[in-house]
Amino acid sequence: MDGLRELTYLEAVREAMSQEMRENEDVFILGEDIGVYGGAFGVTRGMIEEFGPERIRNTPISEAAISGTAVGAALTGMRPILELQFSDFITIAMDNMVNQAAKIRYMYGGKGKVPMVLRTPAGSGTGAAAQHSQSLEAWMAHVPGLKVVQPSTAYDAKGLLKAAIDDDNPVIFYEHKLCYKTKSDVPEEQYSIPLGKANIKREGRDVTIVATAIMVHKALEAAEELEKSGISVEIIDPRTLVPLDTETIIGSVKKTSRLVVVHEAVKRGGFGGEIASIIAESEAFDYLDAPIKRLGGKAVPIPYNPDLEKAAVPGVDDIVLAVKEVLNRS
Amino acid sequence: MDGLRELTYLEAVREAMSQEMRENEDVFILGEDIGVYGGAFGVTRGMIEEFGPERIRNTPISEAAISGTAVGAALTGMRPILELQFSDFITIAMDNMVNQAAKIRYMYGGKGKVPMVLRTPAGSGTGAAAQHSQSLEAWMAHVPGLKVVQPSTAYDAKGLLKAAIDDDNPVIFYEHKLCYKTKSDVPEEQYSIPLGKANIKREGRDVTIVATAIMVHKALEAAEELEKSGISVEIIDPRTLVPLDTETIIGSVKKTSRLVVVHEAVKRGGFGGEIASIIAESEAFDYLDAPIKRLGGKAVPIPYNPDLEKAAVPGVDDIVLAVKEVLNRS
Amino acid sequence: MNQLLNLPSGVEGKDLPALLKQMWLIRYFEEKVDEFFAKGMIHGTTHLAVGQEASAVGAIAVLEDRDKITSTHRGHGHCIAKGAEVNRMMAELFGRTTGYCKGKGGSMHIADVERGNLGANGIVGGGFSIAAGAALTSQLKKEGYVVLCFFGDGASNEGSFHEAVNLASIWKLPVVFICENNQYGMSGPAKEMMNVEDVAKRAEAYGIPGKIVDGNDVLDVMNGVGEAVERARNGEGPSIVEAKTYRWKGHSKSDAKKYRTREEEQEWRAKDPIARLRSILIEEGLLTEESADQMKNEAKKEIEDSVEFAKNSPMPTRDDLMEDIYA
Amino acid sequence: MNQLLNLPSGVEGKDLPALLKQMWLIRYFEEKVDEFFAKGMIHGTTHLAVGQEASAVGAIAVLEDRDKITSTHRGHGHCIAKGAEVNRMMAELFGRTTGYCKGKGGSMHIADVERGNLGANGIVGGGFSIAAGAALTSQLKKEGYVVLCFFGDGASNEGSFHEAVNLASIWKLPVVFICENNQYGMSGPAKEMMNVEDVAKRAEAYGIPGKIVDGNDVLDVMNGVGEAVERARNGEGPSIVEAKTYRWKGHSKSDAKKYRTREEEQEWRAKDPIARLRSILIEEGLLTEESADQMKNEAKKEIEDSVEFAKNSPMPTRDDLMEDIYA
Ligand SMILES: Cc1ncc(C[n+]2csc(CCOP(=O)(O)OP(=O)(O)O)c2C)c(N)n1
Ligand SMILES: Cc1ncc(C[n+]2csc(CCOP(=O)(O)OP(=O)(O)O)c2C)c(N)n1
Ligand SMILES: [Mg+2]
Ligand SMILES: [Mg+2]
Repeated sequence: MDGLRELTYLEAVREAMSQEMRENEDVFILGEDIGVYGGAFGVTRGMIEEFGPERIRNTPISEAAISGTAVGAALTGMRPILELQFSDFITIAMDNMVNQAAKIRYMYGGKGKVPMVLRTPAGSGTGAAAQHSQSLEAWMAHVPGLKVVQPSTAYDAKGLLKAAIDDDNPVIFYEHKLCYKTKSDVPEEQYSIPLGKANIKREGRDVTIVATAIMVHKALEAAEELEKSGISVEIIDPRTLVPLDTETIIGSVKKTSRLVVVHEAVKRGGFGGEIASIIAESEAFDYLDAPIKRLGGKAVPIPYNPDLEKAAVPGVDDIVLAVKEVLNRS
Repeated sequence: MDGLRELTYLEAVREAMSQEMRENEDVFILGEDIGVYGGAFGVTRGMIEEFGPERIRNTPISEAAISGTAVGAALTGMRPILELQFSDFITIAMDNMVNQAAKIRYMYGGKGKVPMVLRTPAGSGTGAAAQHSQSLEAWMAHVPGLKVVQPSTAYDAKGLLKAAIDDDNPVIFYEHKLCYKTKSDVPEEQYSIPLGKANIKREGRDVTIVATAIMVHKALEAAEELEKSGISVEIIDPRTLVPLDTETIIGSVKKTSRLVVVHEAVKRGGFGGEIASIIAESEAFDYLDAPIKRLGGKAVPIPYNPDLEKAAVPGVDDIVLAVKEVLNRS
Repeated sequence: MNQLLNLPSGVEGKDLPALLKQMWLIRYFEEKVDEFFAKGMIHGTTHLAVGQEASAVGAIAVLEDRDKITSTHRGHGHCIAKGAEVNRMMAELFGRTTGYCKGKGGSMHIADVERGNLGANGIVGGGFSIAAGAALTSQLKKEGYVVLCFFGDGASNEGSFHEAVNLASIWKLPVVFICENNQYGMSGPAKEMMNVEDVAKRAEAYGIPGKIVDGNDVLDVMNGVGEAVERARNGEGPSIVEAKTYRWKGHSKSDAKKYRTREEEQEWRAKDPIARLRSILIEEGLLTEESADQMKNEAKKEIEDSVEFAKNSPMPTRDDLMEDIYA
Repeated sequence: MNQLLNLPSGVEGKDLPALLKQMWLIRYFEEKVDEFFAKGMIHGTTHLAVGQEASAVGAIAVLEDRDKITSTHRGHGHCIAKGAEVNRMMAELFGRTTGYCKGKGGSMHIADVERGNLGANGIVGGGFSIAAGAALTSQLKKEGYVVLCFFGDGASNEGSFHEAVNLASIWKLPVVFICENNQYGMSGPAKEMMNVEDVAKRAEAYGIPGKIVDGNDVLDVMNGVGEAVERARNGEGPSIVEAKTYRWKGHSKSDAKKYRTREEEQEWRAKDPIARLRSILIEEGLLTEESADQMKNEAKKEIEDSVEFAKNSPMPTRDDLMEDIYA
């Protein structure tokens, strides 16, 4: 592809929105402080200058209303993008996403559609403590009618966001705060990465790691480290939890015979359980040479102290250790 | 125990509350229409007559306020029981349960406590359709700081509710609507079933079924059926998802070498994934003679039509089939 | 024609007898549903609007076809008033494929998107911001339509009310929030659940007009809602209109109605909105006793036919279960 | 003593110089935190109340010790005014075990439950119903305390405001909702985010008093909040008191403040609440220039000492991670 430049993940998200908005009058953004302030993380910075306050709509601090407004606008022909300042605040937008957006089409017997994207920064690592650091994507993945996207790189973010905006269904699009500054080569032109297509971030033979969001980066680091001990790690980033590309994951496990699943979200009840169980139920079960290993956040609210905060979620060391553990079993 | 009578599950819940309220002035109930109306399912019927409107507090239709009020009251010395009319409405009480109740003690460094119980009817089977039939316990089980209880019988309901009220932490107490009319022998006096202690509802040799709420009853039916073919099923009811009695489950799987997990909640992202993964990660893995089988609701909003509604969640037949499947593998 | 001079403004050019017919349709529809529920022929739950026909019919009467509504759990009346086919409504309650939702939604989720009924809602207060969003589309796309958002007195205590009305106000969205204040939530009396007499009063918190109309007088409802709709259409923003009314039946099935008195019920039954409009129309010479009775019988017949239609319609099959989730 | 005649009612018997001291403590605390954030010595995020000292101090000055407060993300001022030790506050920001939350909460979650500060809150609007619940305890247990619930202009657009104030009103809970209207949310101007001039106006929607005070005048705040607290204590129910004020700093770190003008900032800086109280106290003969300066220096010193305390305090260890989750 031509026009390849390095962009940050944050810039890639912004570019995906801007390009789409230039193409399609129906797309607009609403959210708190997304105007001159540029949003809590600066993602929409500069956009109000280009698109004006009608399409970059600053809202009151009313997560219930803005999510419901997005639903209503989507149901009547717009394609809203809703920016929720922190993914933790989904608690307030929950009814509109779960009981309305996700179900409307089905409840109406296939009439009406709700093409909207809820974009929101998730995850810990910024010292923002328990109410601003959660990874709650498992909640949304549990809800029929929603799609759930979790890009880990700038390239993926741009392509997945376009696909999400183009999708005729409600999509929850999680942006990990610690990914915002990561960079990758990103084409200038618009492109779309289909929802439901995993990406092999690194090929390997000995063990499969399924990792999401920031954990993809940590897994890549761990793989470098493990390579030094001659361990060859394959890393799969599902990119979307719903739909989930089980085929790619199963294929990889059949090849490597070992699986480590890692996400930042609390392990208990996290989506890692779904992935591990799919493998345990699948044809790949017979190929397993070791128990599946899940890594996830500890069952604790995210603490403020930076050292505790780090300890609450899986680190590179934990991944290295987990891989070694599943290998010792062979 | 003396004073054993048959009570319905609904009566058992009511009795647990009434007895506790007679003992402890700090316990009170708040919720919509819990007064003369007796609550959406009649659970509190007659209670306002005994305890008066100060302790059986009818609230406005304000799930956010009533959950937060319960948090504030609990934090200052009361032991509120909150009745949420349908568990689907947790979407509106979500912020108070997840970002406040669950985290306060930790965020405050171990100061303050939030002894409250949120009781709420869950599940499908009443024709109430997509917004009134969900089983969303997996969400709450994912949240550190909460405890999650799911009784399946009248006996368990009474004892677990006492334990929940006596607990110094926020507890989500799910009552399955279809369990309300089920009956069991229940002692007259107060008793407590510790949170975190699973119950073996039926002993067996060939396969372990871990089932929750109404699925316990369906699993028992399936077991009767399977017995006719000489298959001996062990049924474990975890009774509480958090804390989870992994020991009992692991022990059973080590004995039977086969596991079927069944819940009504949507399979994708449901708590069955957690249970299956715990086994797949545990010492029981080496004892498994077949892949773990999970049964759960289909990834669809609950439909209104009664036949479709039944088809959306596991039935006795599905359980029978699943057991046979895991046995064929041996 | 000069009898019309006795009618309030806001009803000019409207086919008033047709409104009476709608009210009869609603009344008979609800009575039928009530009967079927009692007999166990329909399952699930339902919320009947008997006694509240005037607020639904009057409010929607002033709309243009392109205008939209959001409805509530007590939505059959709104749906009929917005022009839905009773056949397909009844079929929905019977869980048939010919129903508005192919049997997947039931009473609380009937929607008729093509005719601008964005749907009933099982979540109390669930419609407020959906209505605001639909109004936003109208504003952004300059489509000129207005959205009418029905809600109950009880719903006005949900946070969703506050957030959506505020948002609609600052953005001057073309939406009218119409409260059907039937005095109770499920059992909670409005006068105990809020500390102000009128839901309309709450408009002041958002700097928008709040108006009270007699919810049992279809003409008064038309007049009040008409003004608010015009205002909305002119870009002047939202209003709250509160229609004082009463539900004759229990909240849903199995309601012992312990929270209110027989006397109160009788008082309100005496204010039957149908009898009221009927006598006005006869007085104004727009109907005769005979034509009024004939209309009533027609409505009854239509509902009976709808039952036949529903009963003769096919049930969905299990193959339909996983259809219609994603677009 | 007759100078006191120039003071408004509601301040009798209060140690006014002590309030000036508190304001200085807040000012210096915030300035220090600002400096450390800029230098990267404290991580996470913080919201400073510089310029808003009078609303925190004035409102809490009229409370009794047994009374409680709920605070906000911008809570350091409330915390200090409720009598917290600045040492333990600063230690919290440094993430130390001696901090109010043992380093687990940070700026947005400082609580001092023993002194009746039920905690800051990272959720905008998160305190409304918690305050109502604490007031319910007071009512049910007849404890006689009142709860003061701080909130911002922006928070008044959350549904949680509506639901909790309504509930407090119908139950006549002993709670006072005090709005620190500093004109902006994060960047959203109050005048664009709601269609009424005053948050206090919203009280009418709940049938309770709403009052406006000069948020930069500690005495006016005391007067207004004092009346509301008395009312609450007498069982007459909640009020809303709105203190008009301004935050001098950005919303949190890295705020370019593009949403407002330098001129506006200057105007408000000229209304410095500390300078204002200082000159009144001197005028009234309650302080001299010297004693005032000495007080200021003492405050400064206390804050500097708190930094030492914090820096010398131990960090939690990873063993502490899983403690304090369940009671
Ligand atoms: C969020 C939510 N809370 C509670 C309910 C249960 N419920 C259904 S209708 C109703 C009463 C609604 O009262 P109102 O808004 O006055 O409407 P009405 O029933 O009187 O028409 C309640 C409490 C619900 N469906 N949704
Ligand atoms: C529910 C929620 N929404 C959004 C935010 C992000 N946020 C933090 S402070 C703030 C502005 C709050 O404004 P206001 O209530 O006026 O208080 P102020 O900051 O002006 O003191 C916002 C939007 C949040 N913390 N919680
Ligand atoms: Mg009502
Ligand atoms: Mg503000």
